[in-house]
Amino acid sequence: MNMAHCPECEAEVALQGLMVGEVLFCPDCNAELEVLNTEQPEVGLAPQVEEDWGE
Amino acid sequence: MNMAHCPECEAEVALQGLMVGEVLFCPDCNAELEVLNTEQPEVGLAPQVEEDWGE
Amino acid sequence: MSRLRVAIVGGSGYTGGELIRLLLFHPHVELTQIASGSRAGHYVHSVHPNLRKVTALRFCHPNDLTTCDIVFLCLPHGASAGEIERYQALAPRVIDLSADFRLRSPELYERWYGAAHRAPELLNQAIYGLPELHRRELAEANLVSGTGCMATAAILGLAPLYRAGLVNRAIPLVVEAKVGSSAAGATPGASSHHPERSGAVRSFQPTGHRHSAELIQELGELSGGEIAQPVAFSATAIELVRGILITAHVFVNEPLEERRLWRVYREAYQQEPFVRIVKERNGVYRYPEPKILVGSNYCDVGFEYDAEQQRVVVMAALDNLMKGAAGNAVQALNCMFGWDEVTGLSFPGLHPV
Amino acid sequence: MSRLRVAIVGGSGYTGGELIRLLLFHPHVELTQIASGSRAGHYVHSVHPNLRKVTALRFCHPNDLTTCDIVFLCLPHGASAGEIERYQALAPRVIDLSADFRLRSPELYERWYGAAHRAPELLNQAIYGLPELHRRELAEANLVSGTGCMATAAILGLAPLYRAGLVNRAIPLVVEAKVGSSAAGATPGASSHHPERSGAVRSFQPTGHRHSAELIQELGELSGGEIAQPVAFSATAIELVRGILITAHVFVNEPLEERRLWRVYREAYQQEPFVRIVKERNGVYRYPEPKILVGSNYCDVGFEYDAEQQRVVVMAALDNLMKGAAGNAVQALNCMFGWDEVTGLSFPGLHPV
Amino acid sequence: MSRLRVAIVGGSGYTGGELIRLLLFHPHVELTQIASGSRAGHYVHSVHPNLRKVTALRFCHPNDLTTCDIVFLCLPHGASAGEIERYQALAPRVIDLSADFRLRSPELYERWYGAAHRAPELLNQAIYGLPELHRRELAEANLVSGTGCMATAAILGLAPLYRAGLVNRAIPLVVEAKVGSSAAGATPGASSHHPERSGAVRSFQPTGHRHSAELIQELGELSGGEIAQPVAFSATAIELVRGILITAHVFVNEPLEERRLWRVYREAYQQEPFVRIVKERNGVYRYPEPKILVGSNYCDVGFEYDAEQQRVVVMAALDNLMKGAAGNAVQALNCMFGWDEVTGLSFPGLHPV
Amino acid sequence: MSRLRVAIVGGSGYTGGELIRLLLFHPHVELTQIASGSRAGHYVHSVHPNLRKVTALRFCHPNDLTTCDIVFLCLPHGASAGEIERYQALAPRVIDLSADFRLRSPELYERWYGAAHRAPELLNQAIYGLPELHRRELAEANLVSGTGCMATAAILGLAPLYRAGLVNRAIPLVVEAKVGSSAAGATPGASSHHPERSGAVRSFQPTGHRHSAELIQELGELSGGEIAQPVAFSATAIELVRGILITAHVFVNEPLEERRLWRVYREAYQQEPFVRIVKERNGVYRYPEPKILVGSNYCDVGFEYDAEQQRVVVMAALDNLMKGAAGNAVQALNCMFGWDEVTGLSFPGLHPV
Ligand SMILES: NC(=O)c1ccc[n+]([C@@H]2O[C@H](COP(=O)([O-])OP(=O)(O)OC[C@H]3O[C@@H](n4cnc5c(N)ncnc54)[C@H](OP(=O)(O)O)[C@@H]3O)[C@@H](O)[C@H]2O)c1
Ligand SMILES: NC(=O)c1ccc[n+]([C@@H]2O[C@H](COP(=O)([O-])OP(=O)(O)OC[C@H]3O[C@@H](n4cnc5c(N)ncnc54)[C@H](OP(=O)(O)O)[C@@H]3O)[C@@H](O)[C@H]2O)c1
Ligand SMILES: NC(=O)c1ccc[n+]([C@@H]2O[C@H](COP(=O)([O-])OP(=O)(O)OC[C@H]3O[C@@H](n4cnc5c(N)ncnc54)[C@H](OP(=O)(O)O)[C@@H]3O)[C@@H](O)[C@H]2O)c1
Ligand SMILES: NC(=O)c1ccc[n+]([C@@H]2O[C@H](COP(=O)([O-])OP(=O)(O)OC[C@H]3O[C@@H](n4cnc5c(N)ncnc54)[C@H](OP(=O)(O)O)[C@@H]3O)[C@@H](O)[C@H]2O)c1
Ligand SMILES: [Zn+2]
Ligand SMILES: [Zn+2]
Repeated sequence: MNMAHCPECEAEVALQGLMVGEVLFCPDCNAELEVLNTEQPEVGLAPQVEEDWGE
Repeated sequence: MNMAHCPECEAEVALQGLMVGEVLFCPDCNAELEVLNTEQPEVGLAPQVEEDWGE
Repeated sequence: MSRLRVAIVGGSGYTGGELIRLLLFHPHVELTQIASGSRAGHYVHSVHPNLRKVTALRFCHPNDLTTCDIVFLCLPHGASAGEIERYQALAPRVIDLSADFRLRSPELYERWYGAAHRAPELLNQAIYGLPELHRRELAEANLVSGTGCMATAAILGLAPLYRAGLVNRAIPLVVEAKVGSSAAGATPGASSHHPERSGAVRSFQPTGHRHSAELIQELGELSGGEIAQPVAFSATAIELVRGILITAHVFVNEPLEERRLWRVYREAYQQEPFVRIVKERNGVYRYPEPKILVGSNYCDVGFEYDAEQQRVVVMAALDNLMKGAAGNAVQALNCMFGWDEVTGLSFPGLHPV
Repeated sequence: MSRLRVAIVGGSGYTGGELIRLLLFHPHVELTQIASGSRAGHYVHSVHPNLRKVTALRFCHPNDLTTCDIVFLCLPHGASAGEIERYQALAPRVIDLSADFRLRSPELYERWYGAAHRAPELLNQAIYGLPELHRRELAEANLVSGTGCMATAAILGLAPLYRAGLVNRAIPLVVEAKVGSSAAGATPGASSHHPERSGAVRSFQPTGHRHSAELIQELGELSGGEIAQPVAFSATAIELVRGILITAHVFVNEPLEERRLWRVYREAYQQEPFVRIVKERNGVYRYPEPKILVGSNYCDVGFEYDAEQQRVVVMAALDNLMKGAAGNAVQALNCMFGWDEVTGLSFPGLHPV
Repeated sequence: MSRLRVAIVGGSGYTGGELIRLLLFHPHVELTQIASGSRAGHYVHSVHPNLRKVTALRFCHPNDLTTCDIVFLCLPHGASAGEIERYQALAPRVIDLSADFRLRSPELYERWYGAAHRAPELLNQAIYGLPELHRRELAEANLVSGTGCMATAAILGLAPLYRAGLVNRAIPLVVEAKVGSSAAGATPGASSHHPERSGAVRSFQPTGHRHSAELIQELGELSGGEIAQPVAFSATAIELVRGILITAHVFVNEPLEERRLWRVYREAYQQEPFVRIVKERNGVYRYPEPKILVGSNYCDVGFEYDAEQQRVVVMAALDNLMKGAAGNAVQALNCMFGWDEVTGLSFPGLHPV
Repeated sequence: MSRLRVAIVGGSGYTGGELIRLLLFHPHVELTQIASGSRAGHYVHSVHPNLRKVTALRFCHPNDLTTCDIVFLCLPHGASAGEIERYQALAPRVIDLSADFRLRSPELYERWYGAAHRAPELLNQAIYGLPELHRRELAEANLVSGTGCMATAAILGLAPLYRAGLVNRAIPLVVEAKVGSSAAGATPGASSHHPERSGAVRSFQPTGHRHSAELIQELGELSGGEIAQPVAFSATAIELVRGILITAHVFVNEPLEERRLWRVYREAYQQEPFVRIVKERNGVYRYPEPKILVGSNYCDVGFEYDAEQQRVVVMAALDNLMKGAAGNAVQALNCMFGWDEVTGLSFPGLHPV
């Protein structure tokens, strides 16, 4: 299984079909993730501007 | 079948188990009905105060 | 029986989201593709949070769609007709929820939508997807059109009177629609900003509302040709997310009794699984109301007669995303494939809510 | 000038509470007595919590009222007429917000209210207290009637067209009112229970609504006698506490241009302090809406013309407790005493709200 | 397998109505009797209008109930315990949604409810019917208690932290609940009159709220005995019909990372069919909200960590009539009879709504 | 006395619009300039429709502002400090409603707002414009800061307890705010789209809310230095346009009686024109609620004591655009110029609404 863990929430994230540098989302915490390694499955948080969320 | 018709909306109203003078409700228009006859199934509108319904 | 593979285009919108919800629980289909241009790659539940833990599907890009058995289009009007060839190439059956294929006449379309139709040759193949009126045609159809949410309420409310020939055609037909905010779709704007929209009672289309065209077409057909009277249709946006109530004033051409109307409506709708006659002498809910229909596929219809004026006030209520859009589309789907018409549509609505 | 001493009967209700709020800030009157049968002895702010720290007045019992300069009656219909002698004995001037003295004809009253009037001899002394139509008569009046909240909106919206003789009397007039919950007064019941009433779109009087009678009387008068067409008035209760919008469909007897309508409405209302014409081509608030009128005495009026059908859609909005009741009564009071008509009524409404 | 015959007492109320809706679609039960003292003889749909055309059942009088397999009690607190013998004689299994059998200790009951319990001998037979905590005991139970709607949200939100031993017991636990109007039941009154209740943000129980007792009991048990800290529970009624959000502030006894909390919550709820962890970095719905849960049986749980203060803010949302009452009771029923726990509870909630 | 000439910058926003409404009726000022970058040239009533027929003013561009006696800044935070020199050059007195000049310490600012302050040298000249705490300093001030809407409620609710030295500083202070949609300003977005925002109970800042900083500063000052306990402030957006309720849990350092609390609060607020103590044993409105404060400048404060836990629950309510922003700014203006503090602020709020 080509599984990495989300650095934010540790959810399992499937990497099949993705290449290093591609972007995906965490199914649990919706963090934007970047594939860092597919051999030793690893993802990092994609650089993200903190959305202003109002109020 | 022991069926009468609602005088308000003509819905079929089942009278089984009821006696003359008993009250029931029309399944379609919710009129309060009184059993008038069970041999020749017949119901009439029960005397009703018009509810004030607001606004 | 193996499940039909279904794709939804426009899945990030409101009718698309509702369709996803329904089809995920439909026993005869498998929802395999959900397209969104703006949210491709994202989980469906990131847009439709009710579906968290219900599905792990992600949006694909509309350009990445592959062939399947049936495609639902949940796009802004104009967008379906513009690419209908492409969508028809994806699947043998297409159900389009937009307004693009509702009218049978290109002239009528151009008059109400202000632009020439982009696929006029398909207009007379497309079926107006209201099962109560076109059930049989749906069984054969390859291109089915969804129905306008307010039009659906008005047509279902008025059809029995027109079919029975009771309407005085010398007098205009007035239909006033009250409608919630979800009917305007998922795109934010100044007028949908909560502090501005909340508590609104806002006339957004006092004259010339496009749903008039559907009324004119469908009621006309029931009357054997054309509806001869002016149709005055106005719509008011009120504080509500889901729901429509239409109130119509119809003058009849002979004195009646209410029982006659009961008979006319009962004949039309007694066998219909999703139309209910609501007309009670007591209680809080005496006439149709959209409140209790949230999430359900019912259209509730009621009437009251004014003997002095020979006038019938007709009321009809529904959930615009259900019987007014996605629910009705699933009902049409059931008709197309000969499945029990209520399949996947049994949620009865809530009380209180 | 010394202040007039004013009493309010029915001060624990909604129109009564609104009058208290207004009169406490009115520079020419002193509010000396506020009667309530059920709350006698209690502080006014125990019922109307907005008035805490504003007034230390307490309710008295209606039977304990003493003479003063003017009495406002804020009672259920029937209750004013039943005791009108007693109230007229308390003060030389009476303003009655109920429906008891709105109609000039006892027959008309009996037909719409289903019971003989209890003081028919007073009906032709009473003035229908709408300053825009009866300003001059108010200056002389000793018995003034408040106006129906929905009727006020409809009459102000339609009066210019009737006065100008534009209306095609062969075609019925359809008026659909949308109305908030405060219009039904302060008494709780099954249908006003929050879980049932919240989010409602409830037809509560599809035919035979009593406010029709006021329309028929007032618009008839403007048309030189009688309004010859059927008046189809229906009312729908929506999610809203304060506010009314009426939407009316009027067919005119000759082709027009919108500019003509602008002229007709401008002529009628340019000088009116509390009627505004709202008809914008841009922006969020293009037509009248009650939302921004909460607490204000405005009636906003707008229109749109359908050239093809020779039809005008008229919209009119107001706050039912203000221009639809207490605010209008204060405006009438100002007319009766020759004060500047806007005295005590300057609150402009809020945005957003 | 033949269907179990089920009776509901208190079927004219809100939790009763919701149970009817659920059980009518439950494949393993047949709803045979629905009792109401005030509406006996009336059709169920005359009170619960969503059920028109769904069931033709009528209410019977509570005194006319006959024996069956299981009885649900949906009565005001006090009414169940007072007649529990009679109800237990009707069926071998009883599920009581009121507060009467939630606390195991008669002393605790008396302290919070201000009266001696009327069937104290049954208290330690009754199971607190929250499947997430008492799933196994439910399989054996003959008397099952429903759970408090706000208590359910608070307990499910906080249980993982207490079970993991993370809570600093030297610091009070503060829980603030926001709740809709249906939580107060179907009886109208002055404070539920729509013009008064609409738009309210009303503190109705700043101190001494009875749901505290359930928290103390259940969280205490998870902590191996007793919850040692003061529990400060306050509740605010807001503009909403269905729904609860609780916000709790918990101080932890060691520095953490959010990932640790993720692990704790995931361990607790990953396998739970009706608890979802909601904590998103983007989008509109980042934390639990009751809006999208209307009609569903989910309890959504989320958290945020304040490193500086060693504080966790816990949020939990549910529909008070579903996971907070009837839905949870059906889930408990499924546990009692060994059925798939989600049977009859698959409606996922709506978006938008 | 000639009227002061006033300019508003940010007049197309919500606090700006409210200020316009208030200042148009203020007897001592003349509103001469209203700036908006996006709406320059448009009539004020095209954005704030309540002001139609009230003013014929048009927006000017911020760059076209000319000198006057006083300038109000109603800008997003950051925008005031960035151009404060320019604004101070326009008028000798500036009132800034943003968060830019609320904190006296540049370090505190940077910590909570995540960026260095752009005019740190002005921070100790600026007065925190809450008249109840800084009335005397306002009389001398040239730069006055508006106050955070939730902070205002929390500070006014809690100040008496801190000033009286009753608070147990060993226990965290928990403050939960419930807030309406207008608090987020006039810019539309995905989360303010009506179908998404309507009926929301949305945690938007569970930890780290910036208003905490104001609480810490102001309550600290009242406590002679620094507030020694953790401040746990969370905010929940609810279905409401205008209004805030805060609920705070305060543990006290000795056993009390409620009478003691009555004395403490009465002493603090009896003479205050805009703070009312609300704590009733009967009726519908027993504690502070924002509903009846819409449009008014009151902050209502109430409390309840839990003897067993030595805990006070404090509730405080206000209209975020009034006492939480524009109304409070006008009150501060009145203080600055020695006018009667209630000038222009007499609107008492509505009931029902
Ligand atoms: N809302 C109702 O109550 C209702 C009722 C009956 C019928 N309808 C009709 O149903 C249709 C959809 O309405 P809605 O309310 O669901 O609208 P919506 O919420 O605005 O959603 C429209 C969807 O279409 C996608 N889209 C936009 N332009 C597109 C294009 N050129 N090609 C492909 N996809 C495109 C958008 O997603 P991406 O940008 O992510 O691709 C969006 O998800 C409309 O035609 C409407 O008239 C709506
Ligand atoms: N609400 C509106 O929007 C509106 C608009 C225009 C006109 N109106 C008319 O104004 C009148 C008052 O309406 P409302 O909404 O204020 O009603 P409400 O809230 O129900 O108040 C009616 C008041 O009348 C008192 N009352 C009842 N019976 C009485 C009697 N026999 N003698 C003396 N007092 C009696 C009641 O107080 P106690 O029991 O404490 O005495 C109560 O305070 C009605 O006639 C209504 O049609 C209302
Ligand atoms: N509402 C919620 O969100 C919620 C959530 C969790 C738990 N609960 C609990 O569930 C129970 C029911 O709540 P609810 O909201 O459904 O209340 P409800 O709407 O007020 O209904 C209560 C029902 O009980 C019946 N009833 C009253 N007194 C009775 C008696 N002495 N014997 C038999 N029947 C009687 C009433 O009907 P008739 O008068 O027609 O007999 C009514 O149908 C309460 O104990 C409540 O605490 C409620
Ligand atoms: N809303 C509340 O309840 C509340 C309460 C207390 C304090 N506040 C504070 O008051 C301030 C204003 O809030 P609001 O709710 O009124 O905001 P808003 O509705 O968003 O309005 C902000 C206004 O500022 C203008 N603006 C934006 N950027 C600008 C710039 N760089 N230079 C000049 N003008 C600019 C905008 O108008 P144009 O684009 O047309 O120029 C807009 O009219 C904020 O700092 C807020 O924190 C708000
Ligand atoms: Zn993650
Ligand atoms: Zn009938």
